[in-house]
Amino acid sequence: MTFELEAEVPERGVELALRVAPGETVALLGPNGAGKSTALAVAAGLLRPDRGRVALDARPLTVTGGGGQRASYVPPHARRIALLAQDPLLFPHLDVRANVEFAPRAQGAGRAAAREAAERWLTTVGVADLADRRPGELSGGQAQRVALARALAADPLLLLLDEPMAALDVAVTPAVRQVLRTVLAGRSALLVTHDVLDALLLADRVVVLEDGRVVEEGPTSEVLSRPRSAFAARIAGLNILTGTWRGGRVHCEDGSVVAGMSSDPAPSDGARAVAVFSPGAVSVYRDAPGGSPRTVLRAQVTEIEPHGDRIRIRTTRAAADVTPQAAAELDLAPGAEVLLSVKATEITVYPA
Amino acid sequence: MTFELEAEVPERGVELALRVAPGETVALLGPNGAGKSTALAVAAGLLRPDRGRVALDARPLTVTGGGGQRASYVPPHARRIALLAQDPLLFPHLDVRANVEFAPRAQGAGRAAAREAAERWLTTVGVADLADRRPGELSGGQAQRVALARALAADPLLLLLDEPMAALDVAVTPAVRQVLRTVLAGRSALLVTHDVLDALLLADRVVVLEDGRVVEEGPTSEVLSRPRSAFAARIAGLNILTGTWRGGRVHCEDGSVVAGMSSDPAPSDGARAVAVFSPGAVSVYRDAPGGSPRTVLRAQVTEIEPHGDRIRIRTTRAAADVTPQAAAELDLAPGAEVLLSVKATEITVYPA
Amino acid sequence: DDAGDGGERVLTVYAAASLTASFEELAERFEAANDGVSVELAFAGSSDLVAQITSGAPADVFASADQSNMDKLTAEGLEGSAPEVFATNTLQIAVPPDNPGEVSDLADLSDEDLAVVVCAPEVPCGAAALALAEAAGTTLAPDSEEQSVADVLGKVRAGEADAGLVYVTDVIAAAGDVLGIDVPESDAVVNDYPIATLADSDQAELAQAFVDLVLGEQGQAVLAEAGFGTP
Amino acid sequence: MRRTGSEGGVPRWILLPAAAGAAFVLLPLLAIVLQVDWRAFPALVTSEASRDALLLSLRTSTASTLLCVLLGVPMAVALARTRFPGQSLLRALVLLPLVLPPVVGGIALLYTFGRRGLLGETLEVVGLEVAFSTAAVVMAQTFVALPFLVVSLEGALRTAGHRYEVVAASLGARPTTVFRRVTLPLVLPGLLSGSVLAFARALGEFGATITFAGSLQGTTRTLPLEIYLRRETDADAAVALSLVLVVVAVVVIGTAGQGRVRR
Amino acid sequence: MRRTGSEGGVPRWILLPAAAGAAFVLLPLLAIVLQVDWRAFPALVTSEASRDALLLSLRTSTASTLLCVLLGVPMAVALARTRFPGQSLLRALVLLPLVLPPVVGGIALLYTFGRRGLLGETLEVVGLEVAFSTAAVVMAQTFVALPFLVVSLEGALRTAGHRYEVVAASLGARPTTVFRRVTLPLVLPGLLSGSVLAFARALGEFGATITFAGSLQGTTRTLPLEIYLRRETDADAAVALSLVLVVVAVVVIGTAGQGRVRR
Ligand SMILES: Nc1ncnc2c1ncn2[C@@H]1O[C@H](COP(=O)(O)OP(=O)(O)OP(=O)(O)O)[C@@H](O)[C@H]1O
Ligand SMILES: Nc1ncnc2c1ncn2[C@@H]1O[C@H](COP(=O)(O)OP(=O)(O)OP(=O)(O)O)[C@@H](O)[C@H]1O
Ligand SMILES: [Mg+2]
Ligand SMILES: [Mg+2]
Repeated sequence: MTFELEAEVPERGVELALRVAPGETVALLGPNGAGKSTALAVAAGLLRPDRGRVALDARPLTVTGGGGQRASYVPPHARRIALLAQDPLLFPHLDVRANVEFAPRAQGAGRAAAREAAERWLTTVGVADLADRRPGELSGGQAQRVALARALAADPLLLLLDEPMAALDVAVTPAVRQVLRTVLAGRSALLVTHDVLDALLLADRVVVLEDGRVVEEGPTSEVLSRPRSAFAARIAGLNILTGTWRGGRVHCEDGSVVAGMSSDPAPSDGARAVAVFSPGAVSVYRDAPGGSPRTVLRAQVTEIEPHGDRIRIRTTRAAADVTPQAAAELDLAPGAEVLLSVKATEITVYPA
Repeated sequence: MTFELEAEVPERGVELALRVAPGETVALLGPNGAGKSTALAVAAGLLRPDRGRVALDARPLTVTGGGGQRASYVPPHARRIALLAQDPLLFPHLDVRANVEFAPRAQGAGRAAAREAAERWLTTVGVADLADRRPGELSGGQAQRVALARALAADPLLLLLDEPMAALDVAVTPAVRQVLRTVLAGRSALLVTHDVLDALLLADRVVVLEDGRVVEEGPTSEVLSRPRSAFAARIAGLNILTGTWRGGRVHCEDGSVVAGMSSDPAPSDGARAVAVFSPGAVSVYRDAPGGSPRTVLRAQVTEIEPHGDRIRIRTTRAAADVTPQAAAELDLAPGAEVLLSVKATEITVYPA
Repeated sequence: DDAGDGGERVLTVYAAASLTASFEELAERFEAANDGVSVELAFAGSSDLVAQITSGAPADVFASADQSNMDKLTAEGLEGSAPEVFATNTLQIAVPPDNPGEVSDLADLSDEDLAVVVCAPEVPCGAAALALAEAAGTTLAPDSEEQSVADVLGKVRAGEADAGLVYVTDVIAAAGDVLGIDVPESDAVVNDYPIATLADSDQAELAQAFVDLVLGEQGQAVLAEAGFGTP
Repeated sequence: MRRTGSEGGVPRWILLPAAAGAAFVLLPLLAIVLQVDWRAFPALVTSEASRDALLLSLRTSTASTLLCVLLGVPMAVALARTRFPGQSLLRALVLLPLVLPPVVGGIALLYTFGRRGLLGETLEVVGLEVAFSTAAVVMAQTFVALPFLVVSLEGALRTAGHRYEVVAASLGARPTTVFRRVTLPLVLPGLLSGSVLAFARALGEFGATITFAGSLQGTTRTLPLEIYLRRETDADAAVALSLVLVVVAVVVIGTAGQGRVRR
Repeated sequence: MRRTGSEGGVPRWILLPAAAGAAFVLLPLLAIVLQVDWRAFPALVTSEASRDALLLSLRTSTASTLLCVLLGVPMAVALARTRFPGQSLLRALVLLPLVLPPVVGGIALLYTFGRRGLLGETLEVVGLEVAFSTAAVVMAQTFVALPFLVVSLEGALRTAGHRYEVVAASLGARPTTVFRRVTLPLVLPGLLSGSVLAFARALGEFGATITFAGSLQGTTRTLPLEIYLRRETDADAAVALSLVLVVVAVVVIGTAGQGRVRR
């Protein structure tokens, strides 16, 4: 069951292609407005792209005409693709149980079977006790859980999940994530998330969107450990600098030069390259440091926040994790000018 | 400007009292359905409690009758309390700019001043380029940012924020958090969040709700380092065991006994006590360990997830952080039976 | 009455709807004969008109299609002059031009298989129809008892009904859309049209002049042309 | 626990024109009630003619409301949920019976379904003769009442939007299931008030009925026709009968209103 | 880019009853058009009486639609957004003119505002005599049309809910501001279709007008009265005039429909 999607929606500045292999879960990452929900809407058949093709195995679902192709369009209900949208949109006239029963009933299941499925999914997401409530009487997180149960009960070939856990509390998130892991195991799925943990735990592959384009894709661990795009680096908690590979160094646009360990294969001379390093590898100074030659970046502090037992200093160039003592000694505050230095051995460089 | 709230809403199982000191930001934490949004609705005057009192300084806002009090009710618009609800609810008939201008205009600001304020807040939350869009043409995260800008533009005495950053992407979250820090600095605010970082960075004090009751409150750092409630421990990423303090140990309900360093003041004998320890202090075994006497807990693995450069093992009793190697050697999977051991020196015990 | 501007005097005449064509012509003649006078005509069913006049409608003259409605007015004491009958009307059988029911006399109207429409007994033309049937010694078998003559005529005109009982004037006004069949007994049932000035009129003289026109030679000629009989 | 947005949400001054409007409607009703001759009332209302007329009115209005629902719901859905060229012209045309003087509507029906009408012969061949029958009353009432249902339901459909329908489709529900389980329940208030409007319009219908169906006691003479007829001889009787109509209407509208509030 | 939920969302079979309903309304209209004597048409339609009637109809219908909006919007808001004892009774009563045969409505108005009516003397003292004036036409039309606006607007208000109004209040907007900037714009489609209904009902109003206002050319004889009158003598003329009414209505409804779609 291979899912393929190619779509251009100029109105939303979206132009992308995706592929989900049989049984694979693909995480869609990207900043707000990158086009993630748009991609799901096209997949579900709720939005017709200006140009594009959506297919599940050999079965074409959306084909816009032109280029010798016959235009075709399978309506949403016949796609066997279920969508959990960003907005729960529970049917206001049905109680919680009937909401979850909706998909099985619509697909022809008997009353008892549908009820049994609803019971099961509601228990799974931890809201079985709310089965008799109206959607208007649920809290935000409860509504999201019911919506999740409703989508899961549809038992589709392809499952589309748009931020399924955004409103869940910390106490239930791990359990729901575990549930999703089981559910997604045997199933093809596209998962939109802003949480790196979801990507790590649930996705086999990630696709990073920016401004409606795919800027990076690959196996989850690879993308998150060796990000090529700024957003992937950000979500992986890594620093990334891009530039031109010349004379064994990365020359950034702003003139700074970064020395690092080039990966295998090394970038070719004059080609675009990215330098990736973790915030833990960055030292922060108020005055230029002496000692062994290092990469030194001039930057301005933008945010300071706790990060486990350390302090994360975000700057205009890169983030640095320092001990609370160091932070106190440096007397850092947003706006402060700092120098960031990174040992070359801590920086990996690879082709962009 | 002290804000006080006491409310009983039996229909939702809520009965709580809150206080926000002048200029203070209080974080409301708690599981889904705990009553956080309900508390905000009562504060904003959108919900009348069955019994209760809401007051801003000496000015009563909601007073239900009885007990010698004269019933009174100040309508929402006259409270100078702005609410950013969980659902963005942007006015669909107004464009983004007009949505943000709404509050200033409603409060009598001139056209130019309102436009200027809208421009400013939209820039602050990073969506100035969307000013001419209709709400229907925004992505989920964009809509939430606009709703935040709209609430901030109301310039209230008390600001109520219900999960203001749930749908934001990782790239913009730190910046918005920074903005909120500035905005909340001089202002009283109640902030509902599921993110411990928000509580740590933005709140002076946290109040933890469970099942409609306040189960814990206090200065942020204190609650998060010495949680007494399961939820606070969970959100702080700490393990917590509750039991009875007897003979210098905590006796849990299930029969296990926890030895730890008692805090000052120590719990009195026979009183309820909590034992708190970090996941990093927990060792995991498949067979009973030998060596110095330790607290040993029998548990079942429920979830396994990466946590920085370690692996977090969640079990039925406590979470443990182990190295990837250790996890591989132990061959852990959900459902596995394990023994958790914690050195007494790593456990802090204090009265519940 | 202030309906007219520029010093024009306005005479308001309330007349039964069946008088529309005749009175419009008479009004024109009256205006031509009386400089600076304009005649406002209000047409409706006689009972509507009486109800309005009783409720204070600003009328100067009232011409009714039957005696009973004029009686309602005099009962209230609203008449200015004594009512006088200015025209009469008799019934005729109206059939579609091709006469599909092959109707030839009143007896045919008791045929259950024919679609026959008459006025309801409550309205004047219905009462007349009933009286006519009695005089002819038959019982009508109507498929519908209509509210007004116009309703009867409409059904015949559309071919929905095979025959209907209407006034002679209506058949003439329908100008070929329906065929009129004389009923010998109709002379026994004559409907009188009375006219009177009204007590509330503030131009009794002008009102009386109009009544005189209707009762006079010119009026009678115009009415006769429309098929009305002379009293 | 009470929500606000009730008293809290409505500007006070709005109650002034609202009261004026209510008074404008209620005073004439009061005036009528004051006018009724209560001694004669029982006899009047229970006369055979009155009872026949009332029963006929109730039967035909119910039938035509049903017809309106059967035809009007699909029409409203088609207008609100599909797009095709000439749609706004079609909408305008379909709403025309709203403005057509009912008598003209009756004439139009005669020209169409009458014996010599457009379809008259066709109908006659099939053995259907609607002239002067109760069926004709129902047709006349449906003709004038249909647009009421269509307009109010189309408005409700547009206000409700189709987000929930989209969700239902993405859960695998076929259009028919979506229609039955989502669209209809969601616009139930609109459907109810539309049906009330249609029923009311059918109940009060006069001009088209008399023109198209005629007026025969027990077959085609509905209550409004009876009232008009009575009025010729006895205005007070007409007023008394009107009061009956009013009471029936209050019951119907009140019941529907209850249903709406319960939701 | 096109959304679906248009063709995709509507069950196919629904188009069948929709088409049947459309045909049921359109065929009679067609029959009427076929019946018009086109040679006589221009003369008929441009006669002084016709022009007077058309202009009077347009003027009075516009005025009464305005009155309906002024009185009806507050009434709908009060019914939909406040709760008070006796509310559903009041709703039922306010909607009564819907079912009252228009002539009875006219009688009721006479009993109220006529010279001998409830308020007649009071009005006379103030120097106002409304019966049988153009003002009476407007009042009669308002009386019958008001409930249409109220019903459809109340439905729209309920469907729209008051979540946005709550948000607006929490942003510091006073009820009046909320009403003007949020409530009204949100229910604009409902208000529009309600106004169209009211205008249409006013335009076609006959019974109440002839009873309460009389039928005086240029002052109270609106187009439906003119049509009715013509029908007595010349049915074809009545049909031709009806066509004029139909065209006016198509233009009005079409324009309002445009406005709704644009939103
Ligand atoms: N109905 C619409 N009409 C026009 N433009 C739209 C519409 N919905 C979204 N957009 C725009 O299209 C772009 C992609 O939106 P989309 O909803 O796919 O983003 P997203 O990646 O899901 O973002 P988020 O993380 O905020 O949910 C955005 O710039 C958005 O403003
Ligand atoms: N309109 C309502 N009517 C009845 N009960 C309600 C209503 N809204 C919420 N509840 C119930 O009241 C309780 C408190 O809900 P509330 O929305 O305050 O929770 P919350 O703490 O905001 O949760 P979340 O984190 O999921 O947003 C929940 O059990 C919820 O189901
Ligand atoms: Mg999205
Ligand atoms: Mg909430």
